[in-house]
Amino acid sequence: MLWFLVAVPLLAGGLLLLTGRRADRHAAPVAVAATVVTLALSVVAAVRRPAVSASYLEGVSFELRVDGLSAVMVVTVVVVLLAVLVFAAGEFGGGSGADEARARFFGLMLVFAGAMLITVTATTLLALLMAWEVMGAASYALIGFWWREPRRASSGTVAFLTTRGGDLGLYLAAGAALAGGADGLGLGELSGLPDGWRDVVAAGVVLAALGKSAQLPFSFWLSRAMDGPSPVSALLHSATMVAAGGYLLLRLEPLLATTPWAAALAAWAGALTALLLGAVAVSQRDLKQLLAASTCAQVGFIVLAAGTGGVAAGSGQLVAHALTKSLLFLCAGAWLTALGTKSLPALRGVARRYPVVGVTFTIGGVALAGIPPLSIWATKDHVLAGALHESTPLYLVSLAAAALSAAYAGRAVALVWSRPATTEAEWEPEQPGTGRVTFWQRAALPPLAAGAALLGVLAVPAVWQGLADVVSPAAEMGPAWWELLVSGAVALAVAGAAATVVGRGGDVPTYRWPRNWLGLEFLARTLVAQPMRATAASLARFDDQAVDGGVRATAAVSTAFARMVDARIEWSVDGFVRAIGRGFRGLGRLARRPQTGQLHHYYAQAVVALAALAVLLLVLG
Amino acid sequence: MSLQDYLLLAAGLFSVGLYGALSQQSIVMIMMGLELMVNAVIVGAAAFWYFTTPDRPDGQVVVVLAVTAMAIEMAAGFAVTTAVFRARDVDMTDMAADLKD
Amino acid sequence: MREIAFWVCAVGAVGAGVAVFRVDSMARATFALLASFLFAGATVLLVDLTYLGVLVILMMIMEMVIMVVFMLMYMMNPAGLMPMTMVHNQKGSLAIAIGTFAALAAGVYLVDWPTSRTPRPADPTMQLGTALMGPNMLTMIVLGLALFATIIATVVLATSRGRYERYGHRLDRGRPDDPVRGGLGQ
Amino acid sequence: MVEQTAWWGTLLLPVVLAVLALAAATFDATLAARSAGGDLRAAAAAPLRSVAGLLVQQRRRTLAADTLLWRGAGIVLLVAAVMAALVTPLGRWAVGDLSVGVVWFNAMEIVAWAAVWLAGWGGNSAFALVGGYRFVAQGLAYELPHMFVLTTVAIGAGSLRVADIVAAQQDLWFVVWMPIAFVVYLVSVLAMAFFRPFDQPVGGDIGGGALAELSGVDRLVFVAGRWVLLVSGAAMAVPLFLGGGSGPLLPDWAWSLVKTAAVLAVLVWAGRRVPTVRMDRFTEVAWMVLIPATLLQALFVSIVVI
Repeated sequence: MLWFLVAVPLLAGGLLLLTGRRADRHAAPVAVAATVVTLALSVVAAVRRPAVSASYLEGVSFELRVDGLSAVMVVTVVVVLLAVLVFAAGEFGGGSGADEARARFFGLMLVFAGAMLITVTATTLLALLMAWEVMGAASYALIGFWWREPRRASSGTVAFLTTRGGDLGLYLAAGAALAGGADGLGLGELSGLPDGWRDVVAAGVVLAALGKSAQLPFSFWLSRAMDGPSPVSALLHSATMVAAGGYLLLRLEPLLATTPWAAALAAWAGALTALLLGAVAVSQRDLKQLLAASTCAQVGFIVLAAGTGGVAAGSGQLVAHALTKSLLFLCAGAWLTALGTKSLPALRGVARRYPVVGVTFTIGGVALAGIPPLSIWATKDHVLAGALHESTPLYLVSLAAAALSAAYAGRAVALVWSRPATTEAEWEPEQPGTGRVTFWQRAALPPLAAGAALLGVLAVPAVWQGLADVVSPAAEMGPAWWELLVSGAVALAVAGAAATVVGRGGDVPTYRWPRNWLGLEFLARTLVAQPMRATAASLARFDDQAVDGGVRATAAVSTAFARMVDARIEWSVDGFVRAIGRGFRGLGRLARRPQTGQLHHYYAQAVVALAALAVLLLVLG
Repeated sequence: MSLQDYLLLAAGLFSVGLYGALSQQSIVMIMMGLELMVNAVIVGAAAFWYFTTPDRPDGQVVVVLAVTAMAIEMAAGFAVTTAVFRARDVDMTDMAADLKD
Repeated sequence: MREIAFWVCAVGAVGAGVAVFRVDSMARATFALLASFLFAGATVLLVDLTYLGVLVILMMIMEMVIMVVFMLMYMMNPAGLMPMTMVHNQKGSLAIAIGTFAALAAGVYLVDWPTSRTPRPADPTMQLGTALMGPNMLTMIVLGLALFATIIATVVLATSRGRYERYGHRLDRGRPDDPVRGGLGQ
Repeated sequence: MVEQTAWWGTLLLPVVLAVLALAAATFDATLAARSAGGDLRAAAAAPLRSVAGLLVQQRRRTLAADTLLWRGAGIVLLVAAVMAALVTPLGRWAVGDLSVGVVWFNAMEIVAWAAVWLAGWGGNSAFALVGGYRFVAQGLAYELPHMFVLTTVAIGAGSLRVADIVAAQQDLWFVVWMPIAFVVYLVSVLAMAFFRPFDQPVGGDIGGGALAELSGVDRLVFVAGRWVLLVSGAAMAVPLFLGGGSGPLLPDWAWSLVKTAAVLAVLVWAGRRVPTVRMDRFTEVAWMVLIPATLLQALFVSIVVI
């Protein structure tokens, strides 16, 4: 059954990709139908908890299993996928979407989601690696979906290369696990490795997770990833891709627990990402960029939770964030298609024109801000409680990050409701807008909004305990009542302040450094890419001159030697060969003589030969 | 009437057939010679069955085999003859020496 | 009684076999061959193989009647109205044939042939049938397949009119264009 | 149940066959006379008169005839026709109850192929040779269905021995559950004896076909052979399909004779009623209709037997 769960999206996606443009007309219904089937399967899987395995190499097997954590993840992934695909069907179903390569789009989305499903159910590093790779490749293709525009194609490349850089960590971890003797490369075995190997594995895993989750210092790829279609952003940056890094850390929490420095590294990386990228988000002038930065920040909380041992807290945050963020991205995408812009100043007052989108966006924004009683307020406080239990500085940084998230969320919500301060003539649409939001685009939003809002029940301790029991056997520190109050109050206050500033027609002050995503991409280019290129160039020079010279010299010597052999030795050899040839030609002439073409000659020969054979048999016998 | 007698008969038939197959020019006549040889096989197989292994069916099966081989030989031979004749109007093996060299 | 019958058949078979290559008329040659087969079939009958003997007789008559048709089609002097020989390498053939016969005959009398004391089956036909439908089923299957392949191959080889001639170059003719129409109106 | 007759049976058999053949020929002539509106009494005597006439007629000679084969043809045909009846039981007596009686019967019929062709060939006459070829072509058409019919009967009885086949019909005649086989058998008997409507080999359109140049005693022997062949075929239908000599009141041999006469009468009558069938047309019918039909019949019988 688990095979079906992962096979349905993979096969349906593969089929759509293989069929190509001929399948465009039916791509959306097929994809949605496949997703519905997958959803049903995932619910069954979440209840029945199946496990499958197929042997791959001696001692290394491809194993999938649905346990508590993956049960939650599987359902979340498929739910978000369904919503996103329904939205995408609405976006591409209109007149403007008719000439898009829909089969390719939906095919890639399904393949991507299938890989994510394998990722969350994998119990061996082998299965994880395979899915991880497919996910990376699919994300590249999705971000660069409009590959005719060079910037979008290069965005795909940037995202791919950056995450690949992090992925190397996973290969490192796999190698170390193999060397350390993890039985069958099982994920559960990693925490029991001997000291040295375990450290390497932990370092690799943390590296891979940070890369995939766009944590510092890899965050910039998420900014470039915004060049993909909005549904892609909604899927990649909520329940999949970036969540995969957080999920990996949550899954390997025992490994982190036995490797304290890695846990601390993850916790601080998460907290700092949440803080700094929160600042980045506040400074953005583009709605999708704002949401992207906020994604980094929110996923930072998940990583922080993993670093502080809060598996339940992290997964709660993951689910809540997945619903919220996919909702927000879809709203942004709806406005982008309708108005042709995602620039925040241009979006002033847009919620009034599109009330359904506006209301759901508001619900998402309020949830994102961490305002009670919505979902992220509840989950984030569990994360914060873990941080406080770990160390006070960590808690303070996290609290500041939470305040910043309230600030950018409040700003965004206030902006879309505020009166348009400027006339429409002042801003240029990035692309021609359709001026309307289709039914299917709208249809995808309310369920997500409901989910984002209703998950606030996790604040009730009993409900929370239910989730915790499902995902993690270990008991965790819950937030004290005052912590809930403090964070709620901070969020309300900051968000209110931001909203007030915006509502008066102004905007929060922004700075260039955070607006450019802390210059991370520039740093990566100068510090990593350029030295790499320089090294490669010098190596190429070395190759040309030293290695190639040697080869060329060898060739010259060989040629000279061959010429000498040709002149002196070959002549005699040739004569010998020719003599053999003459001999065989003579034999051939002899052999041809019986071949007269006369049937009776053949018969006579056959009789004589048979008689000779008979005589031979008699003599021998 | 003994095994030797039968085998002598078979040898005679075989030799006559062999002479025909070797000496005749016409494809059809050659086939007659071949059939005589197969006929010798039939007689020989029947005799062996009767005189040496009557408890086993193998001798009879060989006879069936030989009869079938004869039928197939004749059908295939005539078909080839027809094809050759139609293609180049000859019926003598001497003139259909494509296998030369 | 059997002894006499055998020797009559044996002499008849070999004599008729020799006659095949001695007579001028193709019809006579064919029927001489048929006579040879009938005599040989009779010797098979003499060793209790009733079914096989009758089968050989039956098949050989059919074969020879068909053969004679081809003989007349392809021989330039079917009726033997003017004596002519169409032989080559006669001396060599004769030498090989006589040599073979000598060798075989020597073998026949020199080899110490085994004899059997086992009782003969009451019904050899039943023995053959059970063998062909049981342990030797493979033989039967192979024979059937070979015959089937022969049917197809010979028709393909011998016919000059394929389905394109019959049904047109696009195979779109409703009824085949045959020189002689069959009984089913096709 | 069926037993071998003593040596005199061998002498009796030709006599019985001859009487039946003569009766059939007389019946045929009577039918012809009636349809032509002629004198019935004269017609009834016609066969005997023509026998006498042929006996005294001088032989016609043709240029470069192959006399050996030509004369041989008639004799072979007559002998084979009588030999075919060797295994046919008359009531409880059969001249030779071979263990492979059905195959023997079949082999003897096949001799007709050679005989008719020889008759056509021997006279060195074009029309006669055409007639011989026609019969070979017709033989290719009727022989396979005929063989399948015989096979079907043998399957039904589980034996090739005619006595066993008769015994197997103790309860139910084969004609009841093998009707297709029976009809095909009768058709093939007509074709085998190149009797109307399958008389193209001796058709009037080629001046009498294989019979064209035959005269005198040779013609008498050949024609007699043809009639005896028809009688043999009809007689064999009785043990194969009609339960042999079984029947109430009358003795076995009488029942056999009655049934044979009835089959013979039906054949002769049917031959008069149906227009001549050209062998090229009959070939297609035989291969496309009769062979599949007999194969299905054989399949049905096999299933029933199993």
